Amino acid sequence: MVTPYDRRTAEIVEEVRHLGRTYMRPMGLESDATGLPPPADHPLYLICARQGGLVGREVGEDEGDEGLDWRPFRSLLINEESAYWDRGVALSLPGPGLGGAALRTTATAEQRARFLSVFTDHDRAHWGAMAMTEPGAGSDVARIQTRARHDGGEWVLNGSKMFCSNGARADWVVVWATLDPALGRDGHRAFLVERDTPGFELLRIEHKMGSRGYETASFALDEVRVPEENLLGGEAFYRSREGFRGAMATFNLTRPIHAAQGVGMGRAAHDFALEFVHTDYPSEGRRRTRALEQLATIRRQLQTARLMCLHAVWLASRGLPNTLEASYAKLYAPPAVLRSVSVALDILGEAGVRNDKMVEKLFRDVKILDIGEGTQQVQRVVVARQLFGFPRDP
Amino acid sequence: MVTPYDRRTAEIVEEVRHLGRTYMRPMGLESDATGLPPPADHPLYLICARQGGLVGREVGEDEGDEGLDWRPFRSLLINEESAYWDRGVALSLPGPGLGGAALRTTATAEQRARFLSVFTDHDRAHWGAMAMTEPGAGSDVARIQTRARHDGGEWVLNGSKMFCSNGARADWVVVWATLDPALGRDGHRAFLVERDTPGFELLRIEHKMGSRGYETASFALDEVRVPEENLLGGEAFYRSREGFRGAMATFNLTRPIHAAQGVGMGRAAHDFALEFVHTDYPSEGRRRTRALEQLATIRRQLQTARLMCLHAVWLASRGLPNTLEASYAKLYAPPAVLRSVSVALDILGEAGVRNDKMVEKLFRDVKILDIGEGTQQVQRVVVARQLFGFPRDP
Amino acid sequence: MTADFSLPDEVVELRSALERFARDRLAPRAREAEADGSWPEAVLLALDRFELSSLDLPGAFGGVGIGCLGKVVVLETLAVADAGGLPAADQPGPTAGALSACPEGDRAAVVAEAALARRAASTLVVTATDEPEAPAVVEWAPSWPPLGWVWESRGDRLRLFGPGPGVDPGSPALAFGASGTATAALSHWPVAGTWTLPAGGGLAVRGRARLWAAAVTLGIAQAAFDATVAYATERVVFGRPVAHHQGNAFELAASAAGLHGARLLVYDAARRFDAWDAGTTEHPVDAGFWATEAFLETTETAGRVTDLGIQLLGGHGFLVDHLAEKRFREARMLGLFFGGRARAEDDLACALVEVGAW
Amino acid sequence: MTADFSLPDEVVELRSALERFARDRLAPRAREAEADGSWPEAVLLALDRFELSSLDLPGAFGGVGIGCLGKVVVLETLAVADAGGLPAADQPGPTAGALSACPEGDRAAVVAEAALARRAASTLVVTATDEPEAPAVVEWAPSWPPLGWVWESRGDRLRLFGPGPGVDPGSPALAFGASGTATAALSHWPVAGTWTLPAGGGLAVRGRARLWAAAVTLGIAQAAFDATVAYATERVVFGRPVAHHQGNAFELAASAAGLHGARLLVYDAARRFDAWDAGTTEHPVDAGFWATEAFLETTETAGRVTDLGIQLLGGHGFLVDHLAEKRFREARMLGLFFGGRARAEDDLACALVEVGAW
Repeated sequence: MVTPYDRRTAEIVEEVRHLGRTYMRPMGLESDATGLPPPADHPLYLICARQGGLVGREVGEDEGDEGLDWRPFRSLLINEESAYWDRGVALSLPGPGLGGAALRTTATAEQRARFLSVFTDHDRAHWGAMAMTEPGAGSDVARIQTRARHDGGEWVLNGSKMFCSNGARADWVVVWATLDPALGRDGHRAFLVERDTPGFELLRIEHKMGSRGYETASFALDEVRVPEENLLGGEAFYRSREGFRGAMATFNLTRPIHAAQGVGMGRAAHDFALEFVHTDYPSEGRRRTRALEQLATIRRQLQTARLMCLHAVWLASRGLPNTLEASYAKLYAPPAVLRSVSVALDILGEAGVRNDKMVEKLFRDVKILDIGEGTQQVQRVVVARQLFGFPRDP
Repeated sequence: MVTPYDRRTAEIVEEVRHLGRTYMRPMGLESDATGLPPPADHPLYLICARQGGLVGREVGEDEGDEGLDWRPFRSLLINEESAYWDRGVALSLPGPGLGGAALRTTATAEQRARFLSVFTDHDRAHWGAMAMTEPGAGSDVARIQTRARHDGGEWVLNGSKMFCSNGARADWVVVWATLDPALGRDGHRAFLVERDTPGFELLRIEHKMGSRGYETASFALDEVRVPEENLLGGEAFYRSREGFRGAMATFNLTRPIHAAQGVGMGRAAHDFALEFVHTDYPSEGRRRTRALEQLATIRRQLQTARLMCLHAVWLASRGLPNTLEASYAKLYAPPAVLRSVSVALDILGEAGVRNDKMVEKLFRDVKILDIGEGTQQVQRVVVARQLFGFPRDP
Repeated sequence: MTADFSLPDEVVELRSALERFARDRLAPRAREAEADGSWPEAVLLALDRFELSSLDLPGAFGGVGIGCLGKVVVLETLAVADAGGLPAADQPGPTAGALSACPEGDRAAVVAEAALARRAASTLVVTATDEPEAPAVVEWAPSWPPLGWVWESRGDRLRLFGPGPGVDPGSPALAFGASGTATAALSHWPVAGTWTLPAGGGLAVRGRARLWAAAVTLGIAQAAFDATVAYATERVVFGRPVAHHQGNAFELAASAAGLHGARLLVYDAARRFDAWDAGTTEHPVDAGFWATEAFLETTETAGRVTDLGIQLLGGHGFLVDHLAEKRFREARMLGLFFGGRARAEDDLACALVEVGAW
Repeated sequence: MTADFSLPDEVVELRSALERFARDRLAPRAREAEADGSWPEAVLLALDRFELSSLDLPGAFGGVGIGCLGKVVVLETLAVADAGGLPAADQPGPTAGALSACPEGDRAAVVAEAALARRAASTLVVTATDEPEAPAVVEWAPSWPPLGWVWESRGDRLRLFGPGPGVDPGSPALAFGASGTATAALSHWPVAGTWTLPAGGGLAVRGRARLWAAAVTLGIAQAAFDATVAYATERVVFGRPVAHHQGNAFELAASAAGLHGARLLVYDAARRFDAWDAGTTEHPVDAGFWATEAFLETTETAGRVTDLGIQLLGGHGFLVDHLAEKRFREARMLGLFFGGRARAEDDLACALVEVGAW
């Protein structure tokens, strides 16, 4: 087989595999049973806090690292491998999370330094979070209703947010609000809201079909006052379309990562099903042949998805545009992975209904991938716009 | 097995089977090789002329026949069975064809009597035809551009028509034209144009991928003058929405029939593939098991399509609305049949490429079913309108 | 195959009554029942009054003989509201075919009685003819009533295990929480009888069980479709209702057609069983074959419909606030029952040549 | 699997040159060539100058050694314009893998020469290990150059029939009219040699042939997609371009993604063969396995894309006035080559356990 990665990348994946087997898989099972994410002082979280991430700083999270070419690949592969063990737990790992992505693309250097400083604490795990989606919106992010008004040198936020990952345990949450819904995207602003800010109220942790290893929080914002300097990027940023486009461009990296998490989950289902064939199937016969053919189809679809992810990241690593390819990956992977996991259940047959057989859990975990970071429907629109000028909503 | 039909219906199907095996299959193969439809004086056509149709008048083509309940079923089953032997040849059989359907729903009793009288000639085959589609339109029938203007007690037609089945050998063609494109459907009128009317010029017989057993003609209409009384139904008919709706309602019978032709073709592919398994496959082994499983899937999809057709006709036979069910059948059947024929090719493997193995021809014949009488896309729109108020083109 | 698609009046009446019952009594408590691990006693008593369990049993077993078609319609109607407790509550349910196939002389009163009186559950395990002997384990069974009898179907051999020494608590299952969950090691169960059925009789036994699963799946998928349409015509994104974006409308339309087709196939198979029971046909392979086809078609279609049910709800579809995720799980789980899709496909491949003309 | 998706400069240059050639010289005569039963001699001479046939052959056979990836890109590029004559013109083409696998001592000069000089065509027939001996018939072969050699691959056994006593005129085939059509009864052919390849060597031979078919299919599907988009953005129905109805746009977008994925899989398999040829990997199963996967993925995707290519043209798509119907036939026919999809799936099932890690 062609050696796909440099030695250090392979080591990193191996390290994730170790942590995944030791911690993440059991944590995920526990969360699935209790419906609660692991406690904030879980040993794995402390390991992450101590070494600055699941596999340490050398992955290249900080800018200026050497080995630039491998950083996006490493990020992709870490995501794939940790989702193999438990995607929910992987999403729950300490760090700035999606809020960090917003800081990187939107905030000033000063803001970044200030808000990320909390993650230098090596004794306790910390989280950041992002709140974009609202009960009434979803894919249609242009329609957010949470209002921001300027009042006495402060910003005042009112509204509600849903689907905020790790929101309840986060030190701060990046909240998107609008100056005026009539302005559309031009009216959008991102604010950093610190925990315990008065009026910023946790409504509840959602009960989900799967992916229970991380908190999905809902918030109400009732006259939440944040200082002027918590408007990310400052007002000038939003006047430049350039800046906003940069913010949107993060999707071109997060979409393949999201898709790669699916590949990891699909691989896990494949491996369980193959193991089941080895242990529980007769050593020959029609049922075995059929199962092996089905596994070959699973492999094909997962491999296709994986190449799409790697290719999108490869383009980005060369500074080439990858909007189309990122959407291809996000369009193709989640449904292909769901099909694969579903077929893995068929291979288990009646044993597949039992949650001690793991594929059952993967089936419940995986469906959300086709929704987060833009549904396949949204991706199709993106592709159609890029390829043949499909009009903005006609 | 549940006896599905009355005795006479079973006899009729048996008669079609005999004619299909004796005449239609060989005629279809000949046409496929030469690219030309069978000659207008083919013995089978003379049989049809003599007995007033493939299986005689008692099928219930004339109104007032006894056994009302079975007539639509018989029509459906005759279509399925004759398409089993060759759909192209079945479409080429003498008679008023789609033009007859237009006469039934649109014309006055006097017009019907006058224009159908030609089919009482038992010595020679005659055809009627309908011309709706235009080079620039297709599914979008509202956009027809052929103009009709009233001039000195006559109608004058100008424009062009495509995809007119049996058009070149027809005694007359029902031509749809518009008084003014700006009027949309309200401007549409149907005219009966007799062959050899000056200015009514055959442009060509199209060369098609398959279904070559019948002519697909293109016409130009250049100052074609037709007498006043050839406006089907008279002007009063078009002023009543009721009348026009009646005309549209024919689709609720022709759509299931179209779908049933697909079922017949799919059955033929299934039977060839099964026969091939019997004659050419080893008597056991993985390949045989796989082929039998594939055949079971083909059966399932064809049977589902068939039940949809029968159900739509059953509703109509009771006078119940069936727009939705007719569209279900037309939406589901053609793609399912194409998949089935394609899988039948897989079962033949390399032998499938050869046209002496028949499935090759069926594969080329069948694709048109998803286009005629409204594509699956058009059917989806019909269903969406009926079920949840999908708006007329937004 | 029939050209008469009407339902008998008695079935239409029963359906109407059950629709009301299901809407008012079953649907509102679906989540509660899932958490409780059972349907409330009052619901079970009401279902007894509807004679749920005996609808499709021959008179010899105390059945009321409304037949397979009626039973299928009833299961579908209940599943629209809540399918969660059906595997437990409907006894002998899926094994009615095994009970009927069991030769008369061997019909131990205890079997019939236990199966009918809701004192013991029964289930059916399926093995293919080229597999080794019966599986050692019942992977999943409802936990109420306690599992008393296990039928095993393999080719045309029918075997009955029981009365069982009890079950083990099962691990939580993908769905049907309201039926509880249990597992059983068959090695400790006595064999009550072994019979060789007439050719095709085995497929009929399996087909009848699969038809049970298909009918329940159909109701779940219909409920998912209706809820999706209701949500998607109400909720506006990008300036119009979700359902009025053509890309979504096309998927919904295809789902509607697929559901319609699956229903026709399920009803058709049920009519074949009824014709067979009535003695008007004598080809058992036929009913079992088409019931197995109906199982495959329905579970496949339901997978697509319930998936779309989550997809068009977006993130909300992933939350237990809606029933979309419950239906998605249930539809998937039913496709794993009675040997799953693999053994269904295997049965079809083996029987294909024997099935009658089109 | 590689994390470097770039194409070597020489491949990019070759592709550019071939794009011009294919557009100007091949595409305009596609229908003419189909009717004639061959590509014009001038086209064949030009392809010789491009060294089409020897691109992926080792030097020992007079190959220029640009490798499998380069060959795949070249086939794809030509097929965009017209694939019709490729099965005939590209000799030894799909059997390059068999030629390379044939042990050195046994490489009869005549085989190599005949295969390379366009004086005789060769083809590959595939049988599964649980089937009886070699098929008696080559169901289809191009009729020019005359079929001289037939390789048979079965598990890890490789056998060569030839030189052949001539072929029979074949019945017209589903597609590839420009390659002519012929059939041959193998029973009259001498066996030139039989070899047992190292474990996995047989799958590599078959995979290389399937990769040839996948590359051609890819070009056809890409051409179909491009033509569909061009037509569907131009033509207006119901008030807007066909492609701007969201239902159609969604299908086109999914097709684009599917094509992209298929291409990545094809190129990846080609890179595996090149790495194997270069001696940087020593696991032959791997390249053959993924080439077979690429064949299945590509033919499946192309079926969908070329079908849509007709569908969005409506009735026009069914006429020979457009190339849509030709591409639809070609894509389908390629999936029947080299044992078809069934034997490809069989190979994968047999090899699955031996393939390396993800």
